[in-house]
Amino acid sequence: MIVPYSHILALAGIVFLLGMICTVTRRNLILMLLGLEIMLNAAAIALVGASLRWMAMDGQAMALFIVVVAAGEVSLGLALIVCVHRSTGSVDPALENRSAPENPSA
Amino acid sequence: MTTIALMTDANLAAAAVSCAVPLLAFGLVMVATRRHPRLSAGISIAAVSLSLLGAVFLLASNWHAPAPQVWSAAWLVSDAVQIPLGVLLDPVSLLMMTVVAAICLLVQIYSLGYMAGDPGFSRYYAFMSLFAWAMLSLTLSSSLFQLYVFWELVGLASYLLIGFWFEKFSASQAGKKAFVMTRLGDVAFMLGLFVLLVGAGTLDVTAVNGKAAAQMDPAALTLAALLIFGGIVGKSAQFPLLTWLPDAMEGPTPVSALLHSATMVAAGVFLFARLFPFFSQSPAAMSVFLAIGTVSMLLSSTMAMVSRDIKQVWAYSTVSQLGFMIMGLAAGSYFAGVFHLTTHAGFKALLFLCSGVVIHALGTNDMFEIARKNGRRLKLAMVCMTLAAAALSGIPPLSGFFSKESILVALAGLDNPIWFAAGLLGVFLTAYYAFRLIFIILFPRSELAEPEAEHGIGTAMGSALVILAAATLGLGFAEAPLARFLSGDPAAAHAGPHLPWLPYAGIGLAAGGLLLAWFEFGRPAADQKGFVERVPALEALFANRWYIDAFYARMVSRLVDRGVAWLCAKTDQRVIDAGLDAASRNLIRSSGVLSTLQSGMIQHRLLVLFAVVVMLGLYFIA
Amino acid sequence: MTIYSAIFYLLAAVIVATTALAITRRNMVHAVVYLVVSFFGSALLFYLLGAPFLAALEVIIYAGAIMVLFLFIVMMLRIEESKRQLFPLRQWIPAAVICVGYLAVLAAMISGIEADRPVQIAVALPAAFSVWVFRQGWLVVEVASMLLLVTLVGALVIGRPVKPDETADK
Amino acid sequence: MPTVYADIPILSGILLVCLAGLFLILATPAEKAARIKKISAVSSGLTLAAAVYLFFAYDRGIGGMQFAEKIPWIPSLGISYFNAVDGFSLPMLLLTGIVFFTGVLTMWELTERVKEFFALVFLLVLGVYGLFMSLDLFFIFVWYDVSLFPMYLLIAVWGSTRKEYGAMKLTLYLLAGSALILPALLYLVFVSGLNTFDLLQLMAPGTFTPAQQRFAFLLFYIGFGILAGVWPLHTWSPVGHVAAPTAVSMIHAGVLMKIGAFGVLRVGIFLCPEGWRHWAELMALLATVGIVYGVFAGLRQTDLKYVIGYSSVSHMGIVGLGLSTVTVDGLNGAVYQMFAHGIMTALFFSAVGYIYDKTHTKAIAELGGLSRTMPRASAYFIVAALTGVGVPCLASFWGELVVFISSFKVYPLYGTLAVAALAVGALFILRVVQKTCYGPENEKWANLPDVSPGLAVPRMILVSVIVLFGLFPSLLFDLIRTASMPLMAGLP
Repeated sequence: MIVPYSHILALAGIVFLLGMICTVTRRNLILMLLGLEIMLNAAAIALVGASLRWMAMDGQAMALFIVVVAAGEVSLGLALIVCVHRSTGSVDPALENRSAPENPSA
Repeated sequence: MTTIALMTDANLAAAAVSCAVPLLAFGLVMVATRRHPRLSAGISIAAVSLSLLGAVFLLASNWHAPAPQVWSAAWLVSDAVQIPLGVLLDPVSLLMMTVVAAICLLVQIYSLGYMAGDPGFSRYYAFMSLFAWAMLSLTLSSSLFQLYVFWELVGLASYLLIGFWFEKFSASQAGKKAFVMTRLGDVAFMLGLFVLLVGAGTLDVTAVNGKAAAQMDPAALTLAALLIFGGIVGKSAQFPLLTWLPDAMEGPTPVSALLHSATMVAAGVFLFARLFPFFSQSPAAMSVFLAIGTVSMLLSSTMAMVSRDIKQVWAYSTVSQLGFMIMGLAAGSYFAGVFHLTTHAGFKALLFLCSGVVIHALGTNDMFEIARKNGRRLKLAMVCMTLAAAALSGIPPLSGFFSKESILVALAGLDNPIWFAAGLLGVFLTAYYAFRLIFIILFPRSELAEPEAEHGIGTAMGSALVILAAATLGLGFAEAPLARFLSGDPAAAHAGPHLPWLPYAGIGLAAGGLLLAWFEFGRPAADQKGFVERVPALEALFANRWYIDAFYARMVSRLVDRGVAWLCAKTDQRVIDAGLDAASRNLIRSSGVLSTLQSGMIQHRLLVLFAVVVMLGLYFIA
Repeated sequence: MTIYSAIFYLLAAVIVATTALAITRRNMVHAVVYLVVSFFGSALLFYLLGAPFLAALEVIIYAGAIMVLFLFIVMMLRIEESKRQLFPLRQWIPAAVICVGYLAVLAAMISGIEADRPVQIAVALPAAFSVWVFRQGWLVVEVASMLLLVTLVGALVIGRPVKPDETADK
Repeated sequence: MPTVYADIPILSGILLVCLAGLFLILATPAEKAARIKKISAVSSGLTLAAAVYLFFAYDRGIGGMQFAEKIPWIPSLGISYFNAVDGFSLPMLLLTGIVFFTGVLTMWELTERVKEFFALVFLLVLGVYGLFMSLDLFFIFVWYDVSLFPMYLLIAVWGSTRKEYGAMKLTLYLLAGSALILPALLYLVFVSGLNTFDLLQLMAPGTFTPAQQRFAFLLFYIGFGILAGVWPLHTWSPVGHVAAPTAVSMIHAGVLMKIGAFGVLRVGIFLCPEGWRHWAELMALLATVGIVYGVFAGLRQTDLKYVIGYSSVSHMGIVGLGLSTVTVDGLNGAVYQMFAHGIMTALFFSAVGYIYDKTHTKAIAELGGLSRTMPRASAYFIVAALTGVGVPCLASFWGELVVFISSFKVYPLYGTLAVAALAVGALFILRVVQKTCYGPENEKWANLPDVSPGLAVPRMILVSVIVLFGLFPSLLFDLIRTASMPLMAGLP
């Protein structure tokens, strides 16, 4: 007897929302990636909860793979950010705010 | 069926051959013999001689068979529209055909001398053949569409011949003017044919002259008659489309002779005669024709009174004589109109050919200049010209007298005396301006008479003059037989009230005109200044052709060029094209607005992505 | 309300609070540290929800490896703090609109499922879980390992030192 | 209407010859320009010969679709390769053959990128031939687009006077047209429920409701009408004519514009007779405006090719007027006029193209006195001008006359206006003739050569065709009638 599944889902939803806000509003590539992680984590919470709710292990397995994908994604993403920072000196997602734009104004 | 008829029927065969041979000559000259001028002339003259032979044969064999003979075959069959190609042999077409072939032959022979050495000699003969073909076929056409086809071809041939010396701006201008002005009339003609076709259901000449038209709605009939008359106005240079004809003298003089006597302008009057029964079913239209003929006759006579250009005087006189013919026809005398057309063809061709001799010899068109260069030494030409001028004025016993008199009789028969009075005035004016020209040349005032250069008239030119002069002398006496041939009744020549004094009135007025001309130009003490020229305003009015030309020029430039055409061209550029260009520019700009969505900013894309996901969620929940 | 549910709400509060704090920090080091706390909370939550293996993984990989990697990069790049507005208005307003829609969807989903029945306590023992994963999802495991390999290669290629002539090309 | 299948696939043969010519040209090295020209001349001559053969071998007594070939292609969608000719398409095939052959000969002196030029021309003509003979809606659309796209390159690369602008404008307009045609085609195919693109099956009476026909016909009329230069969608055509090189102008004005009118006839009228009847009044109005407008706008032009471009707008208006009468006569006249106008403009452009090649100007004011320096070139120009003016016994007179008569019966006002435009038309064309060909000899052009006998061949062919069909119009009318009478008789 823990809590209704809906509460777990609500928690996951709110965390996902926070991650989403972070991703779309923070003008910093690293923080965007962070937001992405938050969202993935929220998905993992929802899956684990569902796994318990229906007493099946598929949800946990899915969460396991989310962790795997998150690890890979973060390592690649950070590598790209480093690369971008190296060539432009900025981690702003907007092109025009970078110091050496390759394509001025779309 | 028709091919069999062609083989068996001598009349049809003769008619077909007469018509087709000049076309063959045209094609042959254009394609094969352009480099051989003499050969070209030979082909052309041979062809037209053959046509004349055929015409004479037909005339002789049908002299006593006035019942019309018709053959026709399909030229074009669409569905409701069917255009036959046929031959209609009746007195008027036979007479006209003979006249046309004869004048064409004479003019072509004459041209041998006149055009000798011209760089376009072959082309000239080719066009002459084209002209002969078109005009001969026109006279024999059995349906009005066919007639229209050749009518247009006559216009084409005269366009080519008037503009024959195309290096001269005025020549090409005159050719264009002739074509466009007659085209204007032809538009009316074509519409008239359409109205007739819709109303009567047929355009066969005999049917239109017969019952078909009688069943038409009278209003439609009058409309059709007026519109078709529009074509006649254009072709025969009647008021208000009369100004192209005086300009048309820019062509070689033999062309003018052909144009003014038997072909181009005669086609109009021929059409009137051809459709005479049809026209006479609409009295309203006939009275309009009468008025137009009268106005044209008087206007052009006044113009001729002040012109200094010898060819121009004869050109005006042509307009005036055509007006006279139309008056005669519109007054109801079929014979009078056709008879005057025939005699006029003879003496007008003679006048032009004589003028051609003079112009060719002295190199000028100005009558005072000709007088100064001793134009009167060209004896044969001057004798013939005086003879023809007398015929033109209606001096007995020359041909013009008889035909004019029969028209006057017809006019006298009308209720309203004003037409008769106008006719008499016309007779007076004609005699005046014709002899003004003759006297000016015969009695030069200038002391600067230059030594006369020797100019022999070649036999080619001379023989044509002599033959035509003979015709001028003799044709008048053929009145009775012609009347019998044309209308089957010798008395038709005088279809009007019997007025014994009438010939004397005509002669008297002609003599009066002649005397006035003598008084002002001929007698030794005269200062060669006409009574019109003493009133500068009047002279200016006449010399400028009553400003009709100026009016047209202004209309064309103001209304057409700078008006409608300007409007259309500008609409095209500024409205339609610019509108579409602007639309595409705006499209590009608005796509620029949309393209800000594609800023390359990843967060914007994510926003859109999330928005879409959320909307999908809302959609599936709702 | 059992003790388990009390723990759940406590953990939930911690997770939401620290996450919210994390995403609003100007200093990225702070943000990362707050997120580490949030992930620890998540790990405990997993444990509560009967996934001890995932809880361990969450601590080791998420809180440990990933966040340390973040920290490492943040420190390496030495990005100065942005002086600008934390949430630019142009992005914030549409984001807010989307949030409203999102919350509506969320509320509908929560009320839609059979919400009243609380979840039971159960545990997926690591051994049993692993056996299950390798039985049922061996192919996915292989794909995941392949993915990690590709990621490794990709990271190596991206991170390789740039030669001077290549920069000239750019 | 009976459909007679062919023993020997002559129609496919024409397409194959075009294709073979195309590949032969592509396989020939670009340096061997003379060989490329010979290949082009021979293959285009072969297609012309085939078209002439078809013209005379077509059994006018039977009528209907003949020389048909049908091979199912995508049976599940009802698409088949279906070619046949009838009284409407045969004149068009003949026209294409003549203009194609003469166009190739006209470009004999081309030196710039010969290989690409002829290859593109072959591709263009392949589409045109295909469209005229195809009876499958899918193929009609495909051929339509095949014929459009080489146009852009031909004008943009080999053209003159604002060529990129002209090419782009033309392409955009025509693609806009095809964007209207495709939905209309698909709409009809789907609402029919027959699952076929076969025109003959779809045209069976009762397949479509009147409302559907009205809708689809309007789209077809606008879509194909753009190509036919229907006012006010005509502005691409003068610009395109001016920009295009000679042979392309010839094919463009001579054949491509006919595709538009032919499309309205073959697709619009065949499939949607009710729509045709419903929109006829509008068609007549637009056509009359086009006729009158074309001559007046032409009066103000200073560029030789613009003049011809506007005269084309006017003459194509006559075609439109003929189609709008909904009578056999109107159809006959319109198809005849399509043929005659095609030959006439081809001659026009070949004469103007020669003049432009030698004098390097198309400005009317700068020309003059050409009859003295190049009598042959100006003779061709004058013949074309006279044909355009509508002189009898030259081909286009008959088409005009029949259209005028039929339109006068149905729409007296429009008929009158169209006839009246003739006079202005004469004025504007003859004015151009006067200013370019007549007048004193111009020293600037005194040393320019006249058309050489070799280059005279294509022009002489065109002149003789004009005269032949001018003297014997029934050659063509008898043929067209075999198609138009059953079509009108089949109307409800």
